Amino acid sequence: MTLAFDLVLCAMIVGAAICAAVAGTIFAAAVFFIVYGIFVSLAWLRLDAFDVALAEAAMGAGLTGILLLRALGRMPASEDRPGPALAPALAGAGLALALGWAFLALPESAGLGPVVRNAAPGAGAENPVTAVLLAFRAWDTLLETIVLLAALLGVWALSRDEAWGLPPGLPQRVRPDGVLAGFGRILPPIGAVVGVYLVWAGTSRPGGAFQGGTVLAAVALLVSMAGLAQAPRVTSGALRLVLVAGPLVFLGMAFIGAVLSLWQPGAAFLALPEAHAKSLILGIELMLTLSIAVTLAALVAGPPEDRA
Amino acid sequence: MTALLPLLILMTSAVPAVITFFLAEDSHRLRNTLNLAGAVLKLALIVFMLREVAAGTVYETRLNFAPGLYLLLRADALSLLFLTLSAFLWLLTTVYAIAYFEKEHDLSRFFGFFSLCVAATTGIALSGTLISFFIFYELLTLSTWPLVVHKQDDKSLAAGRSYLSYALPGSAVLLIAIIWLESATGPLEFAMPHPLGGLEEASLRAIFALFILGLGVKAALVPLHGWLPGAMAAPAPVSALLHAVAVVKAGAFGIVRVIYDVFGIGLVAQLGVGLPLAMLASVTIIWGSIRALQQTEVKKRLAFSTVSQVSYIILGAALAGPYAVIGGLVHLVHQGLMKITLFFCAGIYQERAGITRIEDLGGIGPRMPWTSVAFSLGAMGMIGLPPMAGFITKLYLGIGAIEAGAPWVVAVLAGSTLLNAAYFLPLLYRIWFLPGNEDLPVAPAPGLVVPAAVTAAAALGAGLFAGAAMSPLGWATLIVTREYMP
Amino acid sequence: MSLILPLLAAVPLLGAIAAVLAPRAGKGIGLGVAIVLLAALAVLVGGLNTPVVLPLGGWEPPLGIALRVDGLAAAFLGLAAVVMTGVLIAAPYRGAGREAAAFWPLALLLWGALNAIFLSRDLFNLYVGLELLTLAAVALAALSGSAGALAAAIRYMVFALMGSLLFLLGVALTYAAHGALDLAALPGRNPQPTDALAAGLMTAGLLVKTALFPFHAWLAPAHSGAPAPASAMLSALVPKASFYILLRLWFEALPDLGRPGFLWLMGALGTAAILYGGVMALRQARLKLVIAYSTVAQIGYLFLVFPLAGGGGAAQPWAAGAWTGVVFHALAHGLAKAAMFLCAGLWLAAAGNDRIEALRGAARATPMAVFAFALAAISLMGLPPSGGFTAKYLMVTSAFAAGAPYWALGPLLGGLLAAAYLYRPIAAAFAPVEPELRPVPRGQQAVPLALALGAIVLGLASAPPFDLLQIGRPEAAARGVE
Amino acid sequence: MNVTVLGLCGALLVGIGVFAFLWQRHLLRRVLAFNVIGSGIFLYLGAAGARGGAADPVPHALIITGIVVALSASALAVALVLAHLHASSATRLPEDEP
Amino acid sequence: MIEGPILPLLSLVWPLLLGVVASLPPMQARAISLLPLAPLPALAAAWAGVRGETVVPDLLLGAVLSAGAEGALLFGMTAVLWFAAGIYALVYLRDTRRPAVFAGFWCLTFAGNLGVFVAADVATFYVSFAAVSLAAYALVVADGTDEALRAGRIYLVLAVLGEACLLLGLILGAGAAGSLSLPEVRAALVGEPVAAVLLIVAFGVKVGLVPLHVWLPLAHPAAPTPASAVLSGAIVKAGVIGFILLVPEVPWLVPAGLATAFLGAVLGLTQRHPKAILGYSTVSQMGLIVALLGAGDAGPAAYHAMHHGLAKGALFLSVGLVAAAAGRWRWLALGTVALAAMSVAGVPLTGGALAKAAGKGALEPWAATAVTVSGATTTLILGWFLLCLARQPGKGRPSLLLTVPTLALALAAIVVPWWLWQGWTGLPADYPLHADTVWSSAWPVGLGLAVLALVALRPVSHVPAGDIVIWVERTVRDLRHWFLRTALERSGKVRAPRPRAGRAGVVAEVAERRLLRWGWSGTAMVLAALAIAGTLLG
Repeated sequence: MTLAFDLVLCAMIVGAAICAAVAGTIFAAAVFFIVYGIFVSLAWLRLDAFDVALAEAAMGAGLTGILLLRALGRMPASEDRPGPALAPALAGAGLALALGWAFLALPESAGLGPVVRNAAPGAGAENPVTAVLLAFRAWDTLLETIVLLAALLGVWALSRDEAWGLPPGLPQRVRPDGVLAGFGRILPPIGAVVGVYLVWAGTSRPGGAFQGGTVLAAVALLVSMAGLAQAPRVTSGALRLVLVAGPLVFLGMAFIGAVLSLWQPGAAFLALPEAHAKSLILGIELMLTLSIAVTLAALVAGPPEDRA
Repeated sequence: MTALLPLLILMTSAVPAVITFFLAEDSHRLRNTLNLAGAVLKLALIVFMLREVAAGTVYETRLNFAPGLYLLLRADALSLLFLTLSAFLWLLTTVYAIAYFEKEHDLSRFFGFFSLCVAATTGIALSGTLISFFIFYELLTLSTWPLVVHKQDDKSLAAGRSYLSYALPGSAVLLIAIIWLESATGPLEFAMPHPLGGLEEASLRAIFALFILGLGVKAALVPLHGWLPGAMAAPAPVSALLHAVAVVKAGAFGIVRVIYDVFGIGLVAQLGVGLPLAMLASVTIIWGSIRALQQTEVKKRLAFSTVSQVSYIILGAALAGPYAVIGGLVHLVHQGLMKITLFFCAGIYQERAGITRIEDLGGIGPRMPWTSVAFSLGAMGMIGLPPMAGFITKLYLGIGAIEAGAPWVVAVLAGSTLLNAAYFLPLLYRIWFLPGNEDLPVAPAPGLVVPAAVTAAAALGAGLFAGAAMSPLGWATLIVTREYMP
Repeated sequence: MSLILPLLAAVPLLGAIAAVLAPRAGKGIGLGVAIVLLAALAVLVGGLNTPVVLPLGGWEPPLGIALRVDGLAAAFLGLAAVVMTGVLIAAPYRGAGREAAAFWPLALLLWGALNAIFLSRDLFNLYVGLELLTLAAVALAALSGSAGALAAAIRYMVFALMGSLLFLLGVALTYAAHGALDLAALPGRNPQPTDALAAGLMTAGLLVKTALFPFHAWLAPAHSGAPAPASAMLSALVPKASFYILLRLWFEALPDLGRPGFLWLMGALGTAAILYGGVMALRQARLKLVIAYSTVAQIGYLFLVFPLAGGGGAAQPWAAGAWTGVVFHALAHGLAKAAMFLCAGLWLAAAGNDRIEALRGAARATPMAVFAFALAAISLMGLPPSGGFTAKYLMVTSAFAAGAPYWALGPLLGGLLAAAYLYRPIAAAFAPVEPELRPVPRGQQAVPLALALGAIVLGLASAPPFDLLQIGRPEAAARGVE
Repeated sequence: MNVTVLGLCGALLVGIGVFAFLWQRHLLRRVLAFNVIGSGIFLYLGAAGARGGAADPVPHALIITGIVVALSASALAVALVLAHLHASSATRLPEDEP
Repeated sequence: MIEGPILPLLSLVWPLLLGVVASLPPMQARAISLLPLAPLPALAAAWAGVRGETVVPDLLLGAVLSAGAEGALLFGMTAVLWFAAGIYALVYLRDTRRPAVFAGFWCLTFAGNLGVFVAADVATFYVSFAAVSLAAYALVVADGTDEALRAGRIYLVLAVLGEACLLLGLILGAGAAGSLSLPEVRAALVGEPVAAVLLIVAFGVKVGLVPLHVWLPLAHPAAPTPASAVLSGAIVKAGVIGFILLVPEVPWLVPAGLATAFLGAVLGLTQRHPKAILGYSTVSQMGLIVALLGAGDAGPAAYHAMHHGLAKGALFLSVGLVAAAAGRWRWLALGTVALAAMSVAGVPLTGGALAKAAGKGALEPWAATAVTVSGATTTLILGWFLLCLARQPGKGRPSLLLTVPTLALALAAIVVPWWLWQGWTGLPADYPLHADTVWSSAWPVGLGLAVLALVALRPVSHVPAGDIVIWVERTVRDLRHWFLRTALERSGKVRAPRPRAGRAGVVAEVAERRLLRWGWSGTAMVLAALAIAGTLLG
């Protein structure tokens, strides 16, 4: 029975993907892309990967979709004739066939599942994914947040000189009593609760800094779109402090570990002391969530612009 | 102490070079004293070493780069021959250049590269392995380019371009040859004889051909001599240095090293590559002279005469007889002395009397007696008239040729003597016997005339007292008896 | 020693964060980071005699990520440190304007990414490092904001993202097949047919990021469009990182996977790149394009390591092997190319445009810069006494020792082509016309001169770096990949 | 069995993504195609990880990191496309103009 | 440092020193006064008899100076002749154009002239020979007139040709002998026909064998009188010693010599200028000597050369003397000229007769008669010379310094052969007095005088001096003109900077534009990935 469901699901995913790829207008492509994102989240649920499903839905479908739609709004509607199709088709088909053959030829390997599961409690987080993210492969996560920061710096650098100093994104003009303003007042509190819960639950049940951060970013975007609050200026110290708070704390803890390791054999760079690993992970996750939320919001808002 | 002497000698010209680069333009006196001091110190060290090496001691300095790539500076008899020549002439050329330039622009740059160029020549002379030879060989190309384009006018830039477009491919070919050879035999030192058994004869011949091609560019063998006449656009001290001391000699010296210290005469004979090289050298001798005959400018004619004269050295090296080798080696010094005299005088004529074309040489003799006497001595030496040094070379080469069973070489020698006479005597004839316009302003500075006179006297002395032990001929005989014909 | 690796990995990132917080003090922070890292490297190189491994967070590799420093890593870290120090000193950005606020943090992030890649032993971590590097590089390339620079940045991003995706696909396949991401664990795997596809994907991805010949189209517009300090970093360091990963992949992780056909293909593409880059550089009228295409050519040299590494080289006791020669070339090229781009930047600022004709008379106006450019050119041409020559010598020796002299053709012809296309700017600088360049302070000219002298000293004093590179050198580098 | 279906679906997605990425000239469509390839690879990796019975958390962590990285790259790409649009009023790279 | 007697070396070095002193600024004006001092050590050496071997290891390639009998004889004669000419020049060249230059070259030539006779090794011989032949050029062009320059040019070309042949010959000889000493080289040359021919050409130029004689009748008149005296008297003898020291017996030299003798005389008749006639007479006399040398008896040849040197020197000096004498003094001058002329012609009881008699001994009969007949032709040409000389105008009173050397030389020419007769010919002392010798020398003189009378009435048509050289000059000039026109100096055309990488550049440009498009590069990327995977699968 579940096989039939999987087959239908895959058909839906592939169909959406094909529509997104070859849709006539870009708007249709964007809409199909968001639908495709939702279906992929469903697929992750089928694979019991709840954290990933959350991430895919929030970031894959949500934020990327907003990005594309926001950019579409600024684009002239120019009909678009793509290039010759033969070579790309050849390349795509070849790669798909090779990967399909490889998938079937893969050997049975348990991967690192069992190893991680029995080491996770020691690392201070029951949810193995969070344990991997924040303990075993903490260096990846740290670099990941730095990547976010780099992207943001790149985006801000693309503003025009005369627009430098203004708040990120386009100034919004919205009717105070409109539907958007209404939503702007109702949804944020719910979003905030959901976001904080996600982060809190992350240590033991699916959730975590990134998923929570994305929800909070959505809340922030909604508030600024609704014109309820004015985003701080790009050059403001407070905004920048919040932006770098997560990685800064993370690196700070890492360094303390490194310094301690000089005379304490147990400690090491990026290692959280055994005793209160759980509270430290939670603290780092909260700070990370804060930074990720603000960074993602600023990323989607785009570089500061002085006029429509 | 013995390990440091070669390095010390190299430093006496390298250190002033580096310091001069950073001197301010107008600190003429400091710059001049620095360079002169370097030159004198170097000459003193060499004289000391001459005595020591004659007595048999050998100096070595070894600097390690990557394994298989190490710099070996080794002062044996042959290197001292070239070293003494370059040091002695560097001192004189520096004096000449100081007087020649007086107050011109970019002098720090000039003297910097000038000393660097001589440092490179010293390195070439002292190098004990093929790779260290190559490193200094390249350094020479790089340090002479700025000298050739010193005037920065279009002619010298074009000369610089043609110089590089010959020199760089040449050095690439040389690198291939060195590595191809060393890939079979391991690092090659000039001192120890090593059987080149690793490679079969065909590739050994190919390697020898590549060596000759690579070194032939600087030795101005016929097809590769195109850059030399163009390099006349450079100022006189540079063309004097280039032609008589550094660049051209490096090529010839390299060929001598390859034939005697890398391949060894036995192998060269066995491979049968000696004769074609001798033929190529002979063709160069004749062709150079013929082209010289056709030139209408003084310096161009001297340039082509260099092309032909350098091939005497190669001819001597290619003919394996003891007399021929001595003749070839001693011509390294003789040609240096005579040719630098001619260039000094050509420089004086050009700079102080505005004479560049041969027609304008009329009647300059009486008006610039000392320069013209030096020029005449140099020219007579070139023709090979006794008692100048040139005669000794021709005699030895001739006798060597007969011993080596190549009588046609004697015909080449005679032909080139006649051609030399044909393109030098008209010059002397104009200088001494034709009336020139008297009103031409003529102001020879002592700083220019003295070096020319000294080198002319040296050339005369080298010829007259050739029998002496410490004369170039004596030293060349020492080299041959000690190293090549034990 | 356990404090050095964290310092190397984290300090540039901390510096970037500080630069974001205090944009006005960007240069100060940058120089501070440079001093700390140079000191750390001095201590590291001084004390390094066996590779040092630091499991991050205390978790041993299959679970956690390990950082490791051996001779190769130390050399590349050193190169990055020297070039970045030079670039940070030479960068003219002041105050908190758009460009200044972005340049300093992005430059430090780029440095952090480089150090992360040179230290990391984990495939996925290398992927994240590459992504950080690419984003920082694209942002820097687009910094000037001109239409050309933006188009070049987009094209660079499209190429680079495709490269990253292919690399990620390869990593995914490797993990799926062997459940291990650590480079040290991979040689012990039991070989699977899927490894060929995984290696092919990873290699193709890295080829694009290294801008090897058929995939180099993005490099020239991006490097010439970027501001001078940025293009110095882009050209000297960024391609080296992905090549470094290739070296790790093929000489440590999967040495047994190499096949003659693959090695020959790499060598052929490398030689083609040398010739193609040289010819294109000859045709350019703008100095920065000449230098950019010179990078395309010089990168070709690096890929000769595949056909040459090992081969018969090990048979000759004194043959250092192509592996060390190629690394020497990467180091020498890094220093020389950074010096060249900084000089180009100086002249662009002084003359208003970077056409080669604008250089006429530069020898008199900016003597030190011309001298620096000439020294760098000497290293690129592979003439003694430069590092480029040592590299060329080692490579050509290996080619002959391996009984495959045709591989020596690339470096030798490359040297001549380099002489041809670098002669024009130098000759223009010596042209007799009165320079219309605005005078450039000697202080600014000192940085490129220092970097160029570095390239020359690498040749003169090539014994210490040579010995450094032997520490922890993968023995596959001597035996050859098959 | 269903894991294999999802795995092959991931492979297919990568194929479609690559086809669109190479075929499309409009820069936004290329960003979209890039995201499709990304999600395809993650699905492929996730499915491979899930083959051995209990879900293996390591791929999940990698995929989350991958998604974040893909998002930041897309954000920068979109910002670049908009800046390019503003600077040279074109939605395509100059070499792709017809 | 120097082994053996010092005098020969000193006699060579002393003139060189004088030459240097003459060129120093203070002495320049009075340089001519140094000329007579130059030969003093040489005279002393000649008087003491040049014996023994001096070796100077450091000089040239280990210079060895030792003179054979003939060398010593000619050495003495040269010293005497240069001394006389030196004194003569004191007056004659007082107001010459550039005294310092002339004196310098005069001493250099003299040193070379002496060196040739005493050299015993290849290097010294060649150095001296070059010095004597090339430095003499400056003497020839001393007057600086146009025909002097033309004569000088021709002299130089032939001298250089001679030098080159000599160098070649010496090299071949030294190579064959494996050493540098002259006797060994001469021994080795026997088996070397090529070297022998080269040496004959080299010395033939100096001696004036027929085809190579063209410079002599041009150079001698052009040179100032003392210079032409030494030129004809001593410098030409360098060729003779060269034949003696190096050239082995070559039978065909005898006819060649005789031909030169007769031709020289006949051509002499075509001249009007007394010095030109004397030049031809020298050519003819040298021909005789070469004939003697060809027959292999060096002694009589040297003996004859010594006599000819003195006599010809006197004749040339007398030309200057006659020009500077009028009235009574003129007859005295003409008297001395006649005296010298008779000796050369071989009038019985004169030195000339003795020389001829000594020579005839070794020749085959037909050659001997030819020699005697040559007496007639010599008388003829010398008679014609006297006639032309008499027509020359003369004025003023000749100073003592002019007449004494000329007279001394003339007397020496007559007396010295008598004095040396015993040592050189081995014939009985009274042999010259025998009737048949007297007769054999008398009838040719008579015949000569008879023919002279005939010629005096209808002189032979005038041929410009140097005869065939005019034709040679013209062809050389055309050749040079053609040579320069075709190979006009190809001015190093500045190559336009190479078109940028030519065809390869165009191909690369097209490829670049194609690769820039993402469609192509992207596909290439994916296909490359698959291709690499393919290569690895194998």
